[in-house]
Parts: sequence; structure tokens; C-alpha cells
Amino acid sequence: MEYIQAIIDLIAQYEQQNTLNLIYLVVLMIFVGIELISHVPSVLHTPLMSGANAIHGVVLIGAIIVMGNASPDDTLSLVFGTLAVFVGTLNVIGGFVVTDRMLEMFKKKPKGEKVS
Amino acid sequence: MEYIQAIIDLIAQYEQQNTLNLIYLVVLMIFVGIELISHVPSVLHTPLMSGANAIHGVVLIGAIIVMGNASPDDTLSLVFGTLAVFVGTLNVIGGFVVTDRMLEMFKKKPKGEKVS
Amino acid sequence: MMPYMEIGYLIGSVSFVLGLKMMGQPDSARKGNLVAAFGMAVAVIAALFFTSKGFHVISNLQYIVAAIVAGTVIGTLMAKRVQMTAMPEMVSLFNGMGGLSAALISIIEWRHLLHTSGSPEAMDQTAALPIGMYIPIMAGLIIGTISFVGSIVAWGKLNGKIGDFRFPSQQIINAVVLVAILGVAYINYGEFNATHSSLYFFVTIGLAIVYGLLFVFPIGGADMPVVISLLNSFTGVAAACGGFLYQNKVMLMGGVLVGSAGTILTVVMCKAMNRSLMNVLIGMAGGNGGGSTTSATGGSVREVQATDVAVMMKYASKVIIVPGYGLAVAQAQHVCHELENLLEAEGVDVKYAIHPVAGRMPGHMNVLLAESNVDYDKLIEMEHINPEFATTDVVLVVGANDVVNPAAKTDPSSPIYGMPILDVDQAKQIIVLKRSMKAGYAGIENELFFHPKCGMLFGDAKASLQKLVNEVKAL
Amino acid sequence: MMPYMEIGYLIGSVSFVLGLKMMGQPDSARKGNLVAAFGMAVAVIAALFFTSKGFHVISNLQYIVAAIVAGTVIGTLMAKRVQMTAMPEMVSLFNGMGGLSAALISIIEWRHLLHTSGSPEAMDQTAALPIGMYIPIMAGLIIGTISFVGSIVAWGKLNGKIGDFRFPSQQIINAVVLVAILGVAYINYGEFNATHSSLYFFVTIGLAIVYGLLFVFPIGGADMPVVISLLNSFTGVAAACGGFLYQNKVMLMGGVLVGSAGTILTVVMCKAMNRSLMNVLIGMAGGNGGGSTTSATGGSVREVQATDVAVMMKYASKVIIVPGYGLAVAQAQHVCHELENLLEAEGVDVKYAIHPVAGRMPGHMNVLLAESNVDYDKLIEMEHINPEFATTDVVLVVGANDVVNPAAKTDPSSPIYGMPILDVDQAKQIIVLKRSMKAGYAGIENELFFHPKCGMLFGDAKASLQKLVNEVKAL
Ligand SMILES: NC(=O)c1ccc[n+]([C@@H]2O[C@H](COP(=O)([O-])OP(=O)(O)OC[C@H]3O[C@@H](n4cnc5c(N)ncnc54)[C@H](OP(=O)(O)O)[C@@H]3O)[C@@H](O)[C@H]2O)c1
Ligand SMILES: NC(=O)c1ccc[n+]([C@@H]2O[C@H](COP(=O)([O-])OP(=O)(O)OC[C@H]3O[C@@H](n4cnc5c(N)ncnc54)[C@H](OP(=O)(O)O)[C@@H]3O)[C@@H](O)[C@H]2O)c1
Repeated sequence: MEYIQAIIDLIAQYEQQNTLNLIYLVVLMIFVGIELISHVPSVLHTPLMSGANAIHGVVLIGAIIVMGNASPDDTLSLVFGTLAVFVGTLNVIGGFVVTDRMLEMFKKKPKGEKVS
Repeated sequence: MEYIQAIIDLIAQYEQQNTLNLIYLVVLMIFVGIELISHVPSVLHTPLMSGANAIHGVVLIGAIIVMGNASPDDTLSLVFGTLAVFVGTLNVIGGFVVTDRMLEMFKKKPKGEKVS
Repeated sequence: MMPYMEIGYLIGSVSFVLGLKMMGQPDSARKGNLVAAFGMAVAVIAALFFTSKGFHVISNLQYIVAAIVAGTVIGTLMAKRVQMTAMPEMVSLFNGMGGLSAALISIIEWRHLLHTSGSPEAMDQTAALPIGMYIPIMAGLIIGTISFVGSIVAWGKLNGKIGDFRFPSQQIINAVVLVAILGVAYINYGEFNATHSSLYFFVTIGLAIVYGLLFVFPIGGADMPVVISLLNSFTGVAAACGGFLYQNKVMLMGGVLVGSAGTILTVVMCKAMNRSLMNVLIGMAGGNGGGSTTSATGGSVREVQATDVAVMMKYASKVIIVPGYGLAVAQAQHVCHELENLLEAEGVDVKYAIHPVAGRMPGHMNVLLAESNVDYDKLIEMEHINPEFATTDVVLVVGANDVVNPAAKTDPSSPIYGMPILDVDQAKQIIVLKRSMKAGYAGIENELFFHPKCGMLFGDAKASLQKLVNEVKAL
Repeated sequence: MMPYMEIGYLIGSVSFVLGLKMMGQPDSARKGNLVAAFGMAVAVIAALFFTSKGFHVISNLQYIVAAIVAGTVIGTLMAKRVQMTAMPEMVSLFNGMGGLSAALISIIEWRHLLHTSGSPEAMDQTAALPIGMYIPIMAGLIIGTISFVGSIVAWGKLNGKIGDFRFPSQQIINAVVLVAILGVAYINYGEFNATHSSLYFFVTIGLAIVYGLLFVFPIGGADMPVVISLLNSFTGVAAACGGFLYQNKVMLMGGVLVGSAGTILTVVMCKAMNRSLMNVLIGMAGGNGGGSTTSATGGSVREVQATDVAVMMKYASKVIIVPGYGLAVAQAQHVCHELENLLEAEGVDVKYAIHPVAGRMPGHMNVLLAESNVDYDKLIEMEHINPEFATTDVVLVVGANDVVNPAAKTDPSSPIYGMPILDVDQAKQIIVLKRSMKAGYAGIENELFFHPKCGMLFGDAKASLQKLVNEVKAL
């Protein structure tokens, strides 16, 4: 009995650790986000917005996980899940392609005349 | 038996998770460090170095942990541990005080003339 | 037992950060986008084919792959077909899709919760609803829905399909709706397992939809880039909620990164337009989307003819073109480039003066002119071109207004006071191409037009430029 | 059961990041240092009085507290007493202490490992040495030792107690020692539990000490700030090893933060001096620590007398003082301020031109002059003062050399070519205070001294300035 209690404690501790770890990650990532954007030239604002838009398409991973957990006879979940995967993919693919098109515009020696 | 195996698996998984978490933290922190320093005016280099010096005094925490684990009759560990705590404290306190003295010098309207 | 999945997620997360960092520098921006896309691909493959224990194909793979293929094809087509000038609305649409995806995930997970914890066997357990799951599910639902609805509205506004819509005390109503959402979500937690549970859940969705509409409706069409950026960061937070729910680090990292970077970007964008975020959200100033009815009073305007302007430019040694929102609206970038080529052929030195917030999105003019293949070296940024106006013979202002308004320097009561402007009044001659004496985005009059050096060539920018091209050719 | 300890560590980690960020901006720098110190205090309290399970006083508290109190008192005294100009060596000393602490921790943990896994009962287990513990222990040991020894050497060099020491093919020898360290550490892992284990361990320590000596010895005294910054980031990595060993996040975060920030800072510092890190480490160029024997050839120098200079300055309307390393060496900051006050009282406009790398550490001149209470507004940075030289009557160069050397602009073969300099030759008169015609840090001749506008006032900077003060008073 004591033994099991110890194991439960251990697992609880790990769980807690895990949550705390996530908090560390969130805090650090917020810092990173802020630092990355604060020094960006204004011409790049729109492509950056678009690039960030594509990145949050990572929600697609969540949709995939949902689909992986759905039992094959739970039709509603499957339909919604497939839709979620579809729109998530739209976000990802559309986001990256649009961003690429925008940035293509900036290709020619983007710093050329700034030096002079 | 199977049950115990499952528990061991779970713990192993947590362990692995934990290590991976640490890697995430390390990678993010490296980013943060780089981003924080890349845009710093050169007059602040020395105080920054000194401030960073004080921060790595956090090794003091390790010295404290070591002391906490040392059994009271393990004299050598106690002596070395106490020394580690002492020099760690020197690093922390000396570091912060020196930094503060350096930065005190910069106190008077540090941006005053830059605007004009 | 290598944790391939975790490694894939780690690569994904790091690529996102690296990619976003590279996107912040002009030289590496495009590569940065590819880096982020690569990270996304790795993460998706990790999710499809691996668990922490090793290789393992996910269930329902056929549906997933079908959806991904469909999304890829349609997404690529949409993104490739969209016109340059319509890109902001495209971004908004894709952003909405992300929000929708987050909301759908929450709905499915909620049903899942209901069916497991809410099943009769579980009934006797005291409200076995884990708060650590409930909060991310509901947060993902609410934020995702708001982002979805808001983005669609923003898309419609930029499209011109939806107009502005203001109502009295909108701030208060918005706040009430927001409180109601949180209240219902809270009650829902308490009432879990009871029969009302689904009802409350749907009420939450409904309120979130209403909030999304109310939030974006009153904001002026021209402020949409800022709003889209804000909704973008919302979707990031919604994705991060999924990360918490599944303890999935790549979702968490990507979501939080976008949440934080997006918020800062929003603030920075507002600053570049000399406004505060509050200002934009409350819908003050400049909400009229280019063309309020303030008309000229006092002073007289000198109208000029295309012929005269053509002569003037042909025999100038240096001409600077100042493009603005009107150039974009009139889709006059190609003919503008044509004029530039003609003049260059005559030995005239032609440059473009790019104001950072000319147009309706940052970088709008760069993107627009690049589309018509104007040489990048000819696009000179404000700080660098300002000293050059003094040696310029003719400045051709094409559909720009606020960015050349001297009130930004001289009139402290003006809403644009303090914004840096292009010093066109230093030049020997100024020619302004616009349709009328109407104001621009900020809705204020422009003294420049009454300046003795300034001549107005009225008419649609494209038509006027075409006339100039014809005249120069004819000379 | 609240995880107080973990929360304490979280607060500590976040404070470190915030603090370092604030330290990077002049306005908030001092507060940032306090924020980081606060975080450290919280983390230490968490370690002393809490575990993940709640309140629990640590064992051996009496020794720990005694050591902390002793460290606090002595550390404060040392830090408070040290002269401004000796601060870099103080930083180096404290940095060494951190390295020593990391090394001691590793030694204790190693004994611990030996006594538990190495005990007879454990002998039959197949080499029960967990690699996850071995690597951080050894890395902490090696890096900590190198940092400790290197810092002490750097401290001695800045102190003047240790001279430069070069030997042929030092690069190769250093590399060999480094490989030997890694090799022995690797063998030690394989031989664990055997009788040789402790021997290999001590050999590793010995080699690390040797490496620390070899690494820093050949580097010129004037390059020490860069080396200290590098060793600083080493100690950060050593602390991070402790974080891995104990899965302790505040150590990990603090250590990694300093490791990465310190590395970047090192690179940035090198760049400010127009050198590469490689360059500094190999000990090329400028290793002579202020005063090589290159003497003037060609051209003639105009020597001036203090009386003449005093007259010139008293009747000038604008004087700019260019302080350099010589001012610091001569400790002439106070008399310099006195001269400035005298001139100001006569109605002369006096300013200081601060070159970013004047002196021997970044910010050296700011710190030095602030010590003598020079008004911050009078310290003008290079970019801002350069345009002012043209309207200046007298430039007084006090112990500066490289930062006013026109070779940086004109001579592509010069080691300082490309470094931005103070354009003192724009002024009407230049007076240089130095002891001889010897070169400065870069070891190169300075054409400026042969310029017709330039007069040399030879002698120790403090003595010369004192003479000037007396003469101005006497006039
Ligand atoms: N770039 C951004 O990120 C961003 C985002 C949001 C808001 N803004 C704001 O937008 C403004 C940008 O300034 P701006 O000078 O580019 O534009 P503006 O001040 O909005 O002026 C545009 C002018 O173009 C004229 N115009 C419209 N359609 C035309 C057509 N078909 N042919 C010829 N002329 C036409 C309009 O006058 P008529 O009606 O008389 O023709 C109008 O006065 C700034 O106030 C900025 O703060 C910028
Ligand atoms: N700031 C940093 O972070 C840093 C760090 C490392 C290296 N450095 C380098 O250090 C140099 C700094 O330039 P700098 O112009 O300040 O100094 P410098 O070029 O080293 O010249 C200093 C001059 O001061 C004179 N001097 C020495 N002692 C003196 C005394 N007691 N009284 C009067 N004069 C005295 C010396 O000439 P006499 O012997 O003839 O008197 C020497 O020529 C740059 O090359 C920089 O790259 C800077």
C-alpha cells in the first residue's frame, strides 16, 4: 500500500513538474516573441504578420491528434475532425504561400540603397 | 507484473519528457540571451558583463543542494560544500554590488543629450 | 526507443523561432518563411507517424490525409491566385481558418469529455471534470471562435462586402458580452454532468460569435491590418490552448510565439501610424477608410493639365514619385512604371519616395511597385529620400495625401501631428494626382494642395498617369 | 501542497531574464540589476527552506548560513572598496569564485558517486555509472576549473601582478591539452569502479588547471575585458551543468542565459574594438597593453608649453576634451574636472568626446569621469560630437591615441583601419597630453601628432593637467 502511495506521489510530482515546465516554456517564449519583433523594420510588418499567421496553423497538429483519438464509428467527431484538419491545413499552406509571395517582392538587393 | 511494467514505462516516459523539457528550456534561453544582448549600447557592455557575472552566481544554489545532501559525518564534503557556498556567495554578492556601483555612474539623465 | 515524435516537435518549435527571427530581417526574410514551413512539415509528420515510443501510424489516417491534401491544393490555389493588393484579406481569411480549427477541436474534445465523464457509470463520481482540461478546451473554443468570426468580418470589410457599422455605447455592450461569455463558461463548469451542460456550451459558442461580430464591425476598414494582426495573435493563443490540453509542446511553442509576437507586432504597427491600439479598437479617427467628405475651405487651388505636367517632367533632370493609397486603389502601378521608363529613356532621373505607412498596410507600396517590376533600387525610404527633395525638379504625388501633409509638422492639434512625413515642399514643383479635394485616411485637410508650388491634376490616378504617358510620348 | 520551491525558482528565472533585459537599456539598467538580485534572493530562500512538497529546512543549515553570511560581508566589502578603475579585475575575481564553486560541487558529487555506485555491494552491477550524471559532473568540473584558473590569471594581469607570457606554437599546445582533458575524462568513464578512477579524475583536474593557465597567459593585458567576458560565459555554462545534474531549473536558466548572453557580449565587445574574437584569443595585434616601443619617424612634432595652452583655452569659446587610456592610468579624472570647471567659469563651453572604446573597457571613460562628478550631459558620444569639432577652438586630447588616429580612415594596411574615430583634425587647434611619442594600444604610430595644427604637451596626464589648472588660475 505504502509502495503504491509512493508511486502515486511520484507521478503526481512528475505531473506538477510537467505543468511547471510548460509555464517556463510559455514565459520564455513570450520573451522570445517580444524580443524578435521589437526591432523589425516597418516594411516587413505585413509579411511578418502573414508568416506568424502561418505558424499558428500549428493548431493543425491538434486537429490531427483529435482525429487519431476518434473512434471510427463516432461519425460526428470524424466529420468535425476532418473539417478541422482541412481548415488547419488551409491556414498553414495558404499562410506560407502568401508569405512567400509577399517576400518574393522584396528579393532584389533589399539593402542596396540603404548603405549609401 | 504487467501493471508494474506499465508504471515503470510511465516513469521512464516522464523522465524522458523531463529531459526533453530541459532541452526546450535551454534552446529558448539561448535565444533569449542572444536577443537580449544584440541591441545593447556599448557603454553598457561592462556593467552588463558584471551583471551577467552575478547571475551565474546561481551556482550557489547547487552548492546549497550539495550541502543539504551531505551527511553530517562526511567532513570532507561539508568542508568543500561550505567553501563552495562561500565562494558562490562571493560571486553573487560581489557581482551585484559591483554592478550597482558601476551603474550608479550612469544615473544622471543617461539619454539626455542623445535626443537633441 | 528514440522519442522521434518529441524530436520532431522540438525541431518544429526551434524552426518556428528561427524562421520568425529570419523573417524580421529583409535579407533573410524569405528563407525564414521556408524555415518555418519546414518546421511545420516536420511537426506534422511527427504527429502522423510517430508516438513517444517510436513509429506508429495514426488512426483514421485516410481521412486526415484526404483533408490535408484537399487543404493543400485549395490553400495553394487561393494563395497563388490572390492579387497582391488583396493579400491582407487573404491573410485574414487564413487566420480565420486557424481559429475555426481550434474551435472545432474544442467542440470535439468537449463531446469526448461529456461522453466519458458524463456517462452514467461516472455519474456518481463527484463532478469528475478536470479543470486542467476544461480551461484549455473552453479558452480554445472562445478565442478560436472570436478569431474565426472576427477574421471573416475583417475579410469582408477589406473586400468591400461589409461596411462599417457603429452603434451607440459599443464599448459597454462589448464588455457586457465578454463578461457574459466568461460567466456562462463558469456556470457550465459547475453544472457539468447535469442536463443543461450542452445548452450552456452552445450559449458560450453563440456569445463568442456575437462578440467576434461586435468586436470588428465598428472598426474602420482602413484599420483592418491592425485588427487582423490582433486576431492573428488571438489564434496563436487558441493554438497554445491546444498545446496545454494535449501537453503538446510544438503547439504550445508555436501558439505562444505567435501570441506574443503578434501582440507586439500589433502595437508596433499602430505606432508606425502614430496611433495607439486603444484608439484603433475604439474606432476613433480615420475610420472612414479613405475618403471622408471634409472638403477644402479657404485658399485657392491651382489646377494643371496633363500636357503641362508632361512637358515639365520631360525636361526635368530629377523627378520623384510619391505613391500613396490612391495608386493602389486605382491599380495604377503598371502605368506608373511605364511613365517612369519613358522618363528614364529621356534621361530624367526618376525615384520613388516610400513612406513607411503609405497605403493601407506596412510595405504596401513596396509590394505594389515590385509587382510591376519597378527596380528595388529606385524605391527609397523616407529617411533617405527626404534630403533629396531640395534638389528635385518635379515631385509627382500619386494618390498620396496624409504622408505629405505638412500639418504633421506644423499643427499640434492635428491627429497626425508628430508623424514623420515626406518633405515634398522642398522640391521646385509639386504635382498631385487625385480625384477630388477629399481628405485621405486621417480625414483631414492638406495645406500642401494650396501651396503656390503645387498643381493639382484631378482624375483617377490610372487615367491621369495614362494621359501623362501619352503626352510624354507625343512630345 | 503548493510547490513553493518550484515557484521560487520560477520567479528567480524570470527575474534573471527581466533583469538582464533592463540592464541593456541605460534608463533601467540599475533597476535591472536589482531585479536580478531580487530573483537570486528568492531562489536562494526557496532552496534553503522549501522542497517541492512544502516547507522544509535544509540539512546543515548552520554551515550554509555561516558561509553565506561570511560571503556576503566579505563580498560587499570587496565590492565597495574597489576603485572604479579596478572594477574589471574585481569582476574577474568574482567570476573565478563562481567557477570554483562549480568545480567544488562536481568534486563532491563525484565522491558521492564513487562511494555509492563504487561501493563493494554495487561492484557486481555492470558499471552502474549513469551517463546523465557523469557528463554534467565532469563538464562542470572542467569548465568550472578553467574558468576559475583563467579568471585568476586575468585578475593578476589586470592587476599588473602577472605579465604576458608567450610561447611558440601555443595554439597547438592548447589544442593538445584540450584533447587530453576530454580523453582522460572519457577513459575515466570506462574505468569507473576500478582503482584508477580517482587518479583519472585528478588528472582531469590538473589538465583543466593547465589549460586555464595556457588559455589566458598569452593574451595581452589590454584584451582582458574580452577574455573576462568569455570566461564569464564559461562559468554560466558550468552553472548550467549543475542545473542538468540536479534537474534544477533556476540554475539551468541562469546558467544558460549567462552562457549565451556572455558569448554574444564577447563577440559584440570585440566588434566594438574592430577585432575578431579569434584575433583576441590568438593574441594577435595590440597585445602590448598600452605602450609599445614604436617611435616617431619622419615629420616633426611641435612641442608646446602649459602657459601657452592655458591662454589658448581660456580665451577659446569652445573646448572639447578627448579622454583616453592615459587619463585612467594617470588617475587624472579629478584634476580634469577641475580644469573643466575653471574654464566653464570663464565662460568657455567645455564638453567631453567619448569614443566607445577609449580606455580599456567599454564605458571606461563614462565610469571614470562620472567618478569625478562630471555632468553626464557633458559626455557626448562619438556620433553626436563628431559634427561639432568643426566649430571647436581647442581639442584637448588627454592620454588618448588610437581613438584619434587618422590611420583608421586613411591607411588600409593599419590594424585599426575601419574603426570609426573622433574627427579631432576638424578643430582649429589640437593639444595632446601624453608622456612620450610612444604608441597606444594598437602599437602604431599616429600621424595626427605631426599635423601642423597639433601641439604636444609632454608629461604625465595628471601633472600636465595640474599645470594647466595652475596656469589658468594664474592668468
Ligand atoms: N500603411 C499602413 O500600414 C496603414 C494602415 C492603416 C492606415 N494607414 C494610414 O493610411 C494613410 C496612408 O497615407 P496615404 O498618403 O498613402 O493615403 P491617404 O492619406 O489615405 O490618401 C489617399 C488619397 O488618394 C486619393 N485617391 C483615392 N482613390 C484614388 C484614385 N482611384 N485615383 C487617384 N487618387 C485616389 C484620395 O483622394 P481623392 O478621394 O480625392 O481621390 C486620398 O486623398 C496614413 O494616414 C496612414 O496612417 C496606413
Ligand atoms: N575600451 C575598450 O573596451 C577596450 C578594451 C581593450 C582594448 N581597447 C583598445 O584600447 C585603445 C583605446 O584607445 P585610447 O586612445 O584610449 O588609448 P591608447 O591608444 O591605448 O593610447 C593611450 C595613450 O595614453 C598615453 N599614456 C599612458 N599613460 C599616460 C600617463 N600617465 N599620462 C599621459 N599619457 C599617458 C600613452 O602614451 P605615452 O606612453 O606616450 O604616454 C598612450 O599612447 C583602442 O585601440 C581600443 O581598441 C579598448
